[in-house]
Amino acid sequence: MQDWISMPLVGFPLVASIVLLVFVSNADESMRKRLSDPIRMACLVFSLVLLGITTGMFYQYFGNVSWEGISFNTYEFTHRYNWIESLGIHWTVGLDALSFPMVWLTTFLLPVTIIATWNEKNGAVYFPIVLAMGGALIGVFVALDLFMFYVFWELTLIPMFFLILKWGGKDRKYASQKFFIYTFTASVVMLLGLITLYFFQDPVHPLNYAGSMTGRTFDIPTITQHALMENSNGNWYLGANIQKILFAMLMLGFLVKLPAVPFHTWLPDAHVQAPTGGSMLLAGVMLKMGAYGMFRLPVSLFPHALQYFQLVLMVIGMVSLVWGAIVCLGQTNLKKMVAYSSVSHMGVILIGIATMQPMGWAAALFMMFAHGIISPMLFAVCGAFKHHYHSMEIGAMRGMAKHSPWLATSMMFAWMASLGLPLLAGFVAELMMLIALWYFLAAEGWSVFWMVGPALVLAITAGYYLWSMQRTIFEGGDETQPPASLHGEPVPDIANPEKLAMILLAFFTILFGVMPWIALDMMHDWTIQIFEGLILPVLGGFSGGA
Amino acid sequence: MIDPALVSGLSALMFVIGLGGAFTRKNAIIVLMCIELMLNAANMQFAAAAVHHGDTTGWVYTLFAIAIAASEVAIGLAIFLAVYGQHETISLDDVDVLKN
Amino acid sequence: MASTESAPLVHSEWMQFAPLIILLPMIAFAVILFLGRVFNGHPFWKKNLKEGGLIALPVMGASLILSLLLISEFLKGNSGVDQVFEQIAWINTGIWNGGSTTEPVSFGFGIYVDHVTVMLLFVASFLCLLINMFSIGYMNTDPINDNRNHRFYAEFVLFCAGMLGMVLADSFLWLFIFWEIMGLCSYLLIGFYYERPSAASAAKKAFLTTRIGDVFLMIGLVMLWDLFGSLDYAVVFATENIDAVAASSAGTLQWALGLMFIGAVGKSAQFPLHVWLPDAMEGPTPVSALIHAATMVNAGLYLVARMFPFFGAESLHGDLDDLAFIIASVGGITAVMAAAIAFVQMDLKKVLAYSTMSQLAYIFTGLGCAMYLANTLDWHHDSDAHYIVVVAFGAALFHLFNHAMAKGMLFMASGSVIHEVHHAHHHLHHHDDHGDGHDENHHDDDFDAQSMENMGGLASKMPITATAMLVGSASIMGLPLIGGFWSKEGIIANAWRVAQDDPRFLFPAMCVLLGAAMTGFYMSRMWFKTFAGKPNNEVAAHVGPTNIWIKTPLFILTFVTLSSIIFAGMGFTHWASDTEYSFLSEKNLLDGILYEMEHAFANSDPFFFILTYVAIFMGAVLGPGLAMALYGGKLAEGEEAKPWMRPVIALSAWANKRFHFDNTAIRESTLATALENRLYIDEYYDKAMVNIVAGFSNKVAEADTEVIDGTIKAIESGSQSLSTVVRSMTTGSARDYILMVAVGTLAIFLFIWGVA
Amino acid sequence: MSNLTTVEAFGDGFVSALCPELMLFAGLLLLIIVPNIGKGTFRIPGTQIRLPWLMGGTRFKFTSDPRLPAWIASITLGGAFLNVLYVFSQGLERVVIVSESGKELLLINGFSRIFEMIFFGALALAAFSSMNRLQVKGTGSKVSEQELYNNRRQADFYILMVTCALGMSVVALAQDLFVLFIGLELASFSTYVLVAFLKESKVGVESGMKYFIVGSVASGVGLYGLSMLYLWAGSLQFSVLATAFAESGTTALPLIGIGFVLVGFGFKVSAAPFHFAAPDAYAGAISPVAGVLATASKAMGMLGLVRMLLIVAAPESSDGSAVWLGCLGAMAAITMTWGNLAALGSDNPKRMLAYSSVAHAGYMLAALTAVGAWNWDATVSGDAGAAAVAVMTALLFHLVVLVAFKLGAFLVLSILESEGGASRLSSLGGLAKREPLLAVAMFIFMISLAGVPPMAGFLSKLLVIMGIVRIAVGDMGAEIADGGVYVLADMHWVWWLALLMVINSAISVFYYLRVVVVMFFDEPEEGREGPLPSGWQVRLAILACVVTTLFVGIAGDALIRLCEMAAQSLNYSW
Repeated sequence: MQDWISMPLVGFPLVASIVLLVFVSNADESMRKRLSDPIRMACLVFSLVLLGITTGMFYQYFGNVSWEGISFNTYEFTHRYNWIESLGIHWTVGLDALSFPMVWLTTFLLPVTIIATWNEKNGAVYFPIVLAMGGALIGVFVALDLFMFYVFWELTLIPMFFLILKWGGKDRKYASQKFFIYTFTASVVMLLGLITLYFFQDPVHPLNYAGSMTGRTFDIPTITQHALMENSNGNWYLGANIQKILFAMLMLGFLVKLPAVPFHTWLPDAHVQAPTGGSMLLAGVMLKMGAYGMFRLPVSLFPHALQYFQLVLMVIGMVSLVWGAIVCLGQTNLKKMVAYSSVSHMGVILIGIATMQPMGWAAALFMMFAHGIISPMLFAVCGAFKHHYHSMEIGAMRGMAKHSPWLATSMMFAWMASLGLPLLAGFVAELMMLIALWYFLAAEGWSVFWMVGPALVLAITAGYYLWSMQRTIFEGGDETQPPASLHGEPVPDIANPEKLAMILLAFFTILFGVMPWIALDMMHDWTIQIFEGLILPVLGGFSGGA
Repeated sequence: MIDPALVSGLSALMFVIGLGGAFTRKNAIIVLMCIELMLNAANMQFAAAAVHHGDTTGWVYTLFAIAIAASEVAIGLAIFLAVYGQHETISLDDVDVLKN
Repeated sequence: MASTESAPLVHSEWMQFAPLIILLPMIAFAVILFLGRVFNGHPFWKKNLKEGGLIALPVMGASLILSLLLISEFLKGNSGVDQVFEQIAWINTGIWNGGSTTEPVSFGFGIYVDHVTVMLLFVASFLCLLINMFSIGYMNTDPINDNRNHRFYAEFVLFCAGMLGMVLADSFLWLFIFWEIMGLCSYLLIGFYYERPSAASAAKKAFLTTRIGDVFLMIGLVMLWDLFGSLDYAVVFATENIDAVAASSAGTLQWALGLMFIGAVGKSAQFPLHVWLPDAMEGPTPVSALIHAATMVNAGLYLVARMFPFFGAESLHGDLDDLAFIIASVGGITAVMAAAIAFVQMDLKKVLAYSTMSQLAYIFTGLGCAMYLANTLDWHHDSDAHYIVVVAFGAALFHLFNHAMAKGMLFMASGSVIHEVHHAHHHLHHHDDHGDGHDENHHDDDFDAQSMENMGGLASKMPITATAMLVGSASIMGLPLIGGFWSKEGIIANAWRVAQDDPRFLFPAMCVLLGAAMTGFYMSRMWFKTFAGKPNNEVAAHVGPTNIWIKTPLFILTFVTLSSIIFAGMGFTHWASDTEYSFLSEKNLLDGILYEMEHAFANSDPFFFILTYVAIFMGAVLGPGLAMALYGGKLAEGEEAKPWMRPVIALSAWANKRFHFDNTAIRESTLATALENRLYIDEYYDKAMVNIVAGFSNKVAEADTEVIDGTIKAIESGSQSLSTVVRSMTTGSARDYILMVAVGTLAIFLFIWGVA
Repeated sequence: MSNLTTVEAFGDGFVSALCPELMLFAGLLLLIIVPNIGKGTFRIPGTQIRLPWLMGGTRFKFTSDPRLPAWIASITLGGAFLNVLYVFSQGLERVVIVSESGKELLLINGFSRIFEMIFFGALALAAFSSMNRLQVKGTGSKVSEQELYNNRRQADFYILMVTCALGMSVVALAQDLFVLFIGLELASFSTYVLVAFLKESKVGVESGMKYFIVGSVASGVGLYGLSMLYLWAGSLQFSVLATAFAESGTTALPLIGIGFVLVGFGFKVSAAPFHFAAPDAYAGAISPVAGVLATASKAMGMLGLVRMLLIVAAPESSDGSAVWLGCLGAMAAITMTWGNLAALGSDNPKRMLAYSSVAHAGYMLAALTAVGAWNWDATVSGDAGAAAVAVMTALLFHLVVLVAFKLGAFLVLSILESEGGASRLSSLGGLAKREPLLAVAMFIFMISLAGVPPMAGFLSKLLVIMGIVRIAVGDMGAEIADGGVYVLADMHWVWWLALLMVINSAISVFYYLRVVVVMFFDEPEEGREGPLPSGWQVRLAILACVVTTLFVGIAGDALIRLCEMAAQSLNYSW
């Protein structure tokens, strides 16, 4: 077992980027220009190394871990170092079938992002920041210590903040601050929840890895184990009332990050203003942090509360799903539309979680993964519009397909993938969500009208996507109508790096659409594991399925 | 000899007068005097307490307090002078370049 | 039903190649797209490979051959169901059904062959090949398509893959998946001329309308899964499973099937989701021929036909007749409505589009009736009832077959007409061969090559095309002995048979009967306006014959259509749904033909005897006669039609002279204008879209920014103003500070006073 | 904990025990003498003979060097700081210094020492970075270079700094309330003058006056409170007061006395409603001095509060929680909210920092409140002594790291100030372009103040919240494990202080980020595009702050243990 392999995943990108940044920071303008090429190359190589590591992990080249059959609350590639002993804080990393796909996704999106934004201005600073972003994101997913988890959770804000602030659009000043403050506010409430949870541990029979000063631990596996023990002996871990409160406090942080209506308004602003690379990482991975956190903490620790809040979650999910889609119809800005479509898709995840069915959870996990591949492509396309046409207004141009076949094709592909065309990644998740939802409704005797939301959205999504395509790349007669923002210059097609990025994303979208089992099997296995390891022992004959 | 209780009562009166004066009067000098009044109230209290407890440290405290008061006045006047040099007034209400 | 009894698997070396039928075109898609991107404009690519046309052709040929092999194997083995190769586990997941453990769920892909499959598999692969041929002659000779044909062929083969996949798939899930792929290709091909706003919006309309149907289909599938725990035909059609479901929740099953039927309605352009089909004619003619006449629109029928086992199930006896009625009457409405709209269309392809809708409606009615019979009659034991059911179902499927062949041919023929008229127009008006400067003045004149106003008297100029048109029209009309006659009569007869024991069905029965006459009218109207009489303008006078790529498929299809009686004799009218009356099972060909003959013309049952002749009269005499009277006429002097067309033209001329009357009053009646405006249905839909959907979504978007985000902004600005208030208390006067200190002191004092 | 050794004043062991303070004395003397060494002579009366006596007159090149006093002060303070650190590393012994009459005057233990560390560290940094701070023109000063270069004036500045340090260390060590008060006054007087030091500028003197006059009123009230306590107990020894309080604590007289003393310290920690002078003072004073006010002087006030509330008015009254709990809790809530709200709209970075330090005072008061509640419910509080220690640890930790990033922020401002004013937010504009590293440093300070990981500020805030929550939750966990059922209302209400704190820190992000945005986004003011005035000392100081902030934030365990030790050394009286 090469356990150490999980360490460089976090440390390497962060250290590398900090080194590069310090190195760059006292170079003058001309020097930076000269530096930007080698640094870009270096960042690409680093990220490819990371991708190699995770892919190696998957193909059992490292540590030959089979990603199936990992029982609930056991982790591979685990590491534990003392960090702040007095508080029971350890540097604990580990992977299971829940976090591994996310980690792989991050390491996959890093090089793609770098390639897609190959010609970003001030690259000597930009690419290291992207790398740092990746490191922070990976940290969130591999952290098995509440403190470490929270630290990385907040750490992701800083690079993203600078990406938006320095490389963003016109209102980037407002958007970046809103993004930071909004998500930070939610997560500090979550922090208080975590600390309260921390101190509700039993100090009389202290757990492993407890702090010398506090007698409690931040160690997630230990806490989960303890919670499982407490939960499965009939009564609620920490008692019903406290559990509900803590569940709500944690959920707030995750729902804002997801984001779910009505906590979503930071997203459109952030997305519209963020640079392409920022949007790709933001939509691709950062939103998934919310869903990941839900599975990792509230679901794993407080199944009773999950069941208690099932209806609430279902409602929020439905509202996000429908509201996001309908708002999309009313958008005239390409990127804003795509941003709201993300809100809608995150609703799918929430519904999947709320069904409390292995199938629904697998659907949620696969949606996290699929959307993580598709949405970057969506934003890459939007970025290409911004970059080449200087305009993202739907209807500001016509017949772009004539001059930019590549861009048109990528757009068509991404749009189709996002509206859930079969044999593309998104469809599998949506199908499973529908089935799980219906099964749940039928078994629970809930009203059938819960299906109206998803049904409506299936049509609406197609509606706004086709509408936007018709009014950008199609029509236009024999002489296409390029956007006024081009000022009559010849209409360019996307550059080669962008083409490469598009092809990569498209390839994986098809791959996971045609052969979903590559990723789905491990997710399916994890959902079965958590269900049989946690939900059934704890909730036994609960009415969450039949 | 006088009953210490009376003295401390008087000191309380002085203290209240001093505190009241401190935020009613405009002129910095007079405010400073009010502050002196409060300090002296404390001194009387110390003295009274010293008598009451028959404990000499009380007198020591008084002496120290007087010294403090003296140095305070010195500093205060010096600052007021500087203020006057810059603002041509030492009326607390009119010296308000810094606000909000 | 019999076909679900697990029969011995047919194992042959050919069967394992069955997936290639789908895979080859899929690969061809990638190849053509790639080569097209690379070699675009290269002379070899353009001339010798026809921009991919000649890559697609062999591929389609191969999949036709493979399909034929598969079919022959199937017929030899003669087994009801055949799981050709083991499933690929596609989605693995799990559910918890209240037990002590979770149970795994899996969705797989496999290939499934039964009679319905075989029928449609043949139709699809055969027509794909022919139309591929045709498009080489059609697309590559029109300069507007230069350097973009590779897109056409790529999407074309992808479509074929989708169609064949849908037919071969072994589960409703994969049927849906390929169904969607077809939808995508239809979208892409309708929007082939994406630069034309009309084409772009037509494509969008097609996708959205079918998508609405698909939503219901998807929900129907989900419900079906919930009932059966699987979507594989093998599981779903298993009698014991059906019995289990029938026992517990027959009503739910009917709902599920009903929702799936809505999907079929969307795909097959039935009322009320029919609006997209006429607009779809914006696509190139081969597309209209293949997708919107011959194959994709049959997917809906295929889906409904797939439901037959439920209707036929003994345990569901009498549970699903409402649904059967709905299916039949949707068909009935559409049949009449479409035919009526076809009356007033001037656009050649639009006429054909509406006739497609109307004919598909016939098939729906036929299926509906067959379903009803299967569901209500005790056909598992009573052999007469059995025979009735089988024939009813067979008639519907046979009409599907005939219609596909005939309509494919008609579209290709119309395509060749348009093509030639187009050329003639250009030869006349812009005296340049198709070369530089062609594209510029391609659209700028308002000459409409598709309008029948610009045709007339073409019978002599393009004999093959005219013949094909004639035969095709006759087949659609149900002219005795020709093509569609055999199946159409069956459908009408079955409709009335059902109407006898369930009065509700009088409505569809009347519709189909009336429809027969209307079909007769509008089809012959189309033919006479196009081919008979004098040329309407000098463009029509200068039309020349068409090229070989176009002629060949027309030629082949003409004979297929004419020899429909032979298929009928082979037992196509009832083999398709059952083994007992299988292909050449008990009768040899001649007996079969004779049997069909006497069954058609000398029916023992007086009611059906009369009905037959009424139908024949309406479809073959009344409708065409009216059309002749209005639009018939001799050819211009010196023009000689081929001998087999002369009598028709002569007859029409006579009728025209003898019975001609002025129909302007009718043409200007409000009904006629309503029909010209497609009964205003599209307008209503557009209004709904614009006013309700768009308006609502704008309101919601507003609410999103104003209310939800507004709250956030309000909090922010509120705290700002609060901050100013707070800071204003720092007045800057030291007195106030001292006052505050005093107040604080007092507060503490009072607090302590309270404590002590 | 080593056992307590008693040392007579000026007896043996006195010097070793008070080594840092004596170093300060020495430094003070040097500061007074050395800059005045010159060719001064005096004539023997009645003769013409002039004897050189090296005092006054035209001074030597070396002694007239304007940097000399700064060096002396910095070395003195730094030496004191290092000395304290050394003592800690040696495992300090607790020494109490008594008068002949056996009165406890000064107590040296971990608790007092760690505060001395804070004082000396902050002052040393301030002095060191002021070295090239005073050389250039102060804000809007009308004086000539030469006059500013006159190192007598320099000497005054640093003398005041050292006396300030001396006073503060007395406060740290004092065991007699009056001795503490003397130290407090000594320190305050020095800060009054330091704030008003730039007497050539309107704002300078004005801020000085306001700070002085409000401060004197507060200390007047405090002194009167002292007198009342004396009247009540007959002594101001902490030990005596504590025992007396334990017997008859809840009578009006001592409580009112304590309340009044509270006012005196409340002003020092700038707790609402005694904080009003603070923003003006910070805005008017030169930035290093403002930094000292925000860190050292605040720590001094906090120290006084701790002594007063936890030693004297130890929370052992009948219901288990201290009498002053509600009072302090309310004060904490108001203070933190007030500070954050005020800072939200403030356009002057120095005022903004001032208000933010008010908010931080609120956080610390919240922690103090939690200590007051440590044994609020015997059934669930469990080993709350440890809990109280935890909160004290958090408090100390916060005070220590505050020096790093609060003072650091002020030092960054001081560079801008010496270049041409830092009283507008826009003066930070384009700092990222002008000096990237400085901007990054400021960014680190800002997010550390906001409490964003992985900075020291996050860890300190986390510790405080953890302490409060721990007190509030007590041993409910254990009880629940034994089948107990609890609801949110069963937690002590200080938990809501934690929530308020969390929300406040969310609000605070807004104005800290605004600074960052201005630095990295806006263009510099016109005429300020060029590079900033050089001066390695201040930059070195800032670097030290950055390193501390990051290091403590990432690996704070050692410091936490140090603070824990100090906190435990406090609770001998519990």
